[in-house]
Amino acid sequence: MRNGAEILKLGTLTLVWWCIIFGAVWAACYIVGILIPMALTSYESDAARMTAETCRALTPILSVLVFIPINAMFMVLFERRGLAIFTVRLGPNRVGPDGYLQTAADAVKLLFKEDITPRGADAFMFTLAPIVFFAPSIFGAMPLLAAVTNYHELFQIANLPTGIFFILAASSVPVVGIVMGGWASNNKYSLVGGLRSAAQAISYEIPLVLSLVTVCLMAGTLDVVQIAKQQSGGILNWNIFGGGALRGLDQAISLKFSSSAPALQELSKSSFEQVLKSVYLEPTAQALGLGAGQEGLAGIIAAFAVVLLIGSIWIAYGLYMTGACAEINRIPFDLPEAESELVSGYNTEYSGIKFAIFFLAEFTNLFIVASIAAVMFFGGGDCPVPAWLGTALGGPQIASVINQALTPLIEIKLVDPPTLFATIWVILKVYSIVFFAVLIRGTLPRFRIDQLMDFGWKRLIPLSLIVFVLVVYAREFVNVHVGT
Amino acid sequence: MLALSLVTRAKDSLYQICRGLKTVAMHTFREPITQVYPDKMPDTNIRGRLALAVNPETSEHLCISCRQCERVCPDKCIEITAHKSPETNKLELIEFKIDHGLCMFCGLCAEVCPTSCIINTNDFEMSEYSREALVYDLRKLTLSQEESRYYFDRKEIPLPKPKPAKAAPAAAGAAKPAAAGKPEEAKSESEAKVADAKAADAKDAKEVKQADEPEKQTAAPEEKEETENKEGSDKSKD
Amino acid sequence: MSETPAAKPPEEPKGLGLCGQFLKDHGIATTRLPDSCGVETIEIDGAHLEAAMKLLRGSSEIKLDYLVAISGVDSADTFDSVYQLWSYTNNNELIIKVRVKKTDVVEGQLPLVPSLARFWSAANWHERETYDLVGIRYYGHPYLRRILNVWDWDGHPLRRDYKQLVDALNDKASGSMR
Amino acid sequence: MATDTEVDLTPRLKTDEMLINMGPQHPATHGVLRLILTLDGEIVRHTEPILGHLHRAQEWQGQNRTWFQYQALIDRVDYLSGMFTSWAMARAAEVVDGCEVPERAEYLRVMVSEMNRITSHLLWLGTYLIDLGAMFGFPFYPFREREKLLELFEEIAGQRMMFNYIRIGGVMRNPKDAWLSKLKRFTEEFPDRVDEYEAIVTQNPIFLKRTKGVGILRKELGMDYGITGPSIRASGVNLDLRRTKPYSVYPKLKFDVPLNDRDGDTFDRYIFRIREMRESNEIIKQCLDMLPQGEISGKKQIAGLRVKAGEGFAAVESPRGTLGCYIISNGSDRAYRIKWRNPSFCNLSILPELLKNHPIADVMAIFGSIDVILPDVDR
Repeated sequence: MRNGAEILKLGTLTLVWWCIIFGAVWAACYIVGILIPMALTSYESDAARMTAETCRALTPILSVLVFIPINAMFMVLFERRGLAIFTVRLGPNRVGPDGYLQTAADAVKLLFKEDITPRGADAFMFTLAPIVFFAPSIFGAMPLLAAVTNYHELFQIANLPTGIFFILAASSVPVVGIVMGGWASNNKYSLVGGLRSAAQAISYEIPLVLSLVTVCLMAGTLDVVQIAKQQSGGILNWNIFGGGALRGLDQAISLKFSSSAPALQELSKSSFEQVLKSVYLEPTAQALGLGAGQEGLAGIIAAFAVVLLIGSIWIAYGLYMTGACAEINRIPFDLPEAESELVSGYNTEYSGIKFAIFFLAEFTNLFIVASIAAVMFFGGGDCPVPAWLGTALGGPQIASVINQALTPLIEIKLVDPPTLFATIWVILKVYSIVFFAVLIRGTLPRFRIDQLMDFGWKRLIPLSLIVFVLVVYAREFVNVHVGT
Repeated sequence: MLALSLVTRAKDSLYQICRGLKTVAMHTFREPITQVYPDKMPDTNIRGRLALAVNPETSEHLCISCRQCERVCPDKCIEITAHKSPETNKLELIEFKIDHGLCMFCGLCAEVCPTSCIINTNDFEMSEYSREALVYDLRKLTLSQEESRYYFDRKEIPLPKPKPAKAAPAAAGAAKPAAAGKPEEAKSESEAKVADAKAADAKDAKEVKQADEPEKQTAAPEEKEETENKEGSDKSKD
Repeated sequence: MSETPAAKPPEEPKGLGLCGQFLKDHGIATTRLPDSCGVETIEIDGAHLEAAMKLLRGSSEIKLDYLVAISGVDSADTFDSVYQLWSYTNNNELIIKVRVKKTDVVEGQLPLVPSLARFWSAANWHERETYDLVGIRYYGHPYLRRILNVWDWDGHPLRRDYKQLVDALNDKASGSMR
Repeated sequence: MATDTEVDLTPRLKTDEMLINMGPQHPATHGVLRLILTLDGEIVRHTEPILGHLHRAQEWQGQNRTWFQYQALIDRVDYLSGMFTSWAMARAAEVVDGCEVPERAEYLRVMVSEMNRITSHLLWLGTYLIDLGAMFGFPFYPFREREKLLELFEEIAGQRMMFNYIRIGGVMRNPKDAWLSKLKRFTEEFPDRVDEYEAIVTQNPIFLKRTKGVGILRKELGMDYGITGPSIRASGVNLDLRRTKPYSVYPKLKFDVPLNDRDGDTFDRYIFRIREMRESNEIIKQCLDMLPQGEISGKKQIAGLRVKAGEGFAAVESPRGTLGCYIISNGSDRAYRIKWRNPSFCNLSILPELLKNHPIADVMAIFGSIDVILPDVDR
């Protein structure tokens, strides 16, 4: 650990920036969503009630609008520092204390730069393109909000029953912005970049959607809040581990843990088997129409199905990440802005604030993609520690201590512990995924456009279909989330 | 069969990608190689800014106005003004200009200097707001005694022999204490250098002149001076 | 060590060298010049150049199939086009010179030398470069155009009589020592 | 990409070729090269390189500067391998002049040149991966090692790239013992670093896809165009001047010249450069062991340095190929004519052939793989 100091610095930086992001969003939400309505309740007029309602309704939008720019700023810094660590450098460490304000300064610089519209460009389209590119990421964030805040009442406004469908629809709009920008720039490189982006987004949308459909199929719902809820209860319940395929195991182990008294050992052993039997064997036997004597066969099939399910879902996750990387134009799929070929692709001609918006949207998209992965595969705001292990480690005591400490804050509704912990877990998960994306960015070269198409259509799409079919069959034999 | 080969290939590819990712990720635990430049000055050995050294022991100026550096400079960025002192019949340095905007830091001037007067310092921070400011004059070029000692030690240049005492009053140009005359006897090695160069110059002085013509046109009066200088330095050699 | 001292007083070499003999056998007359640092140097008439090159390149024993460089030289009274020939497979070396007398060059025109570019791709850019810098026109070249200087450059910079035009932009600024 | 089986749509659909100007200001042209590409869709049909944006009249300066002054300028011909340009001219001048070079100087020359070959290949490796799109992580690793070598150069020659170290008749300065031991340490750890690069790059499936079978250079074509260096060795032509026309002390050193047995593609050119780096490292090791004591210059380094009258051509094996210098001297202190035979210039001339019928995304993959350095092209 000769690099301990640097890693520590990155950790501190991350913590500080998280506090800044959270503080800002928190303050905005608290003031608009709780403080003002509370203050208004004393006036018993229609206007006051209306205002209070409007404030509440605006809270989710406001939170997203506050969150996205600050978060994007931090993500750029995070990526630069992360890459610096991988490449044995220091990274930006001059502006502000240890470079904390580097990207803030960059943002300010971009805002003050001259906003150039090249001659021959279609000025209207040229201006519209960044907006079209950026706006959908806000739409996409809306339904996720409820899922990642542990369905806090304030953020329920956009709780669509077809949440994931809406998110996917929103996330496929930005490509229109790219094509628009590429075409309006009146530059051959931009045009090629824009067209490439269109081709790429269309191709990689399919494996991306199919892998998410696989998850929805297991969950039996399109509602992201529902999907997040289903996975609560520790790491073994997450979709990435078969979406409840290990639930029986979980229950069985928890039984075993709960009965620590030696007298109950015998009982627990039998109940352990019983639970396993009831969760795995019986549904399988039922589905296959097997009789009482064929439990062994049913057990083998059930075990096989569980393994298959978990394997398939891991592949689906890989497909999702691949498709998502292509969707948001990150290495190794950054062909629309392939620097060595197309100078800078669709944003060659952009400068100043328009470029800043492109930049912002790129990182916001990365965040949204990562948070979709967190919600769909990694249990949303769920604590990864299973309840039985948590109990063994003294989790409830810690929780009560924290609750005790937070009581004054909870009373004035400043803190809602379920929401707080859910968001912390989501952020941790999302940034782990982002960190992995940074690692990929530091390693892989870029595809060529025809190879990219080949890879998308000839490899990923068939694979995602296979995974889909496998999951359809495997979930018949395993007691997944559905019906529990 | 096809499916199997596809699976194997996919597996191999994944393995190789993961190997690359692992190698990159393991770099996390290496010490960063960045040099934090303005906080910690690098210990360089570069041929940096040119400067004129003084004798580290007696602090007299080492330049003997022999114009070797001026002649050898590929960029013609050195300009020396000197005149022959009527009393001592020796060359006295009046002005020494180096345009660092033209200089390419090849170090040839430092190589040919018979008295190790002109040297490349380690300094590379010379940014200025105008090109004119990059033209360094004698005052700006001359190093202090301590700096000279530092560079003489560092570059392992043998110390020059001190000048006989009688030349000191002649050099007492009060405004420019550094602009002293040259030491009477250069070291034997540097003398050989001078002799060599002189011999070479004498042979094809005509040719050199021709090449220098455009530069000399502006400074026509200097032309005469140069021939004088040559005589002077020749005499001093004798 | 291929370093052999230069022939100090350029003594006249006796007889023909390996390549000169080979060319003579195939009916191409050459003149032997003083060796340049131990490498056989021959002069050849421009009219026979192409045939000689084809022979040297194609023959199995000599096989000078590596055209290292073509240089143009503005000599005292001739324009030389100098061909450095090596071999990829053996150690043969040859320098061929095509000399055009300055008195033969029509006033206001460039000296003419036949081009090799049509059957030897390596010659293409070298000839363009020589044309650009020394001003030897290689007739039969598919695309004889300036390569290093801009297309509207005046004169050929490596000629002895070339005068650099005064550049108004980079002329002496008052503060500079240039 | 189905160009051969294209359905004839011409009667109904008008298609046209598109001209694209790649460069001179383009992130991946390694300087200022301008390529006029005629594209049919994304397929390159015709390429015309426009050179000369970096023309600095090096040959003209050679005629108008003294030998001593010009030695300081020629590092700029190929700034990534300044030792080789110096060496080429020094050799040519020595051949013409007939002066002896002390053995210690020869060993030092070999040592610094092989170091320079490593730095040049390392820089190529980094920038090539940038060309292929690995923009952010990998390229820093070769540069890290290059930095170490540059520091050694700085210590021995006084500058990091414009060394002016190899002089006519010898070398400029004697290295200190500390320098030699630092170099020794570097040679010991360098193979591990190359293993690291290979772990990241060589078997990477995306890299393989981008490079295998792309830009195949046929042996005959390469010989027709006079291609040299690793590019032609990767196509199976045994042309390494260190072996075929041995100079300096190379005959005394043990090293392999890797040779391919088929027409090389972009990947082969990559792998040959990697191998060459390992070989260079071995050469440095041997030189460190064999370095004799003695003089370092056989000719006095004075301002009026002269070369005897005569003409001659000498070449060295630079990282990019045969770097030759043709000198005509009339015995004065400056050359009558200096002609540079630059490997980049000759290697670049094959680019239109290599690019033909490749998609535009391969332009940089191929252009990068022949390792051209623009100052060397334009001089």
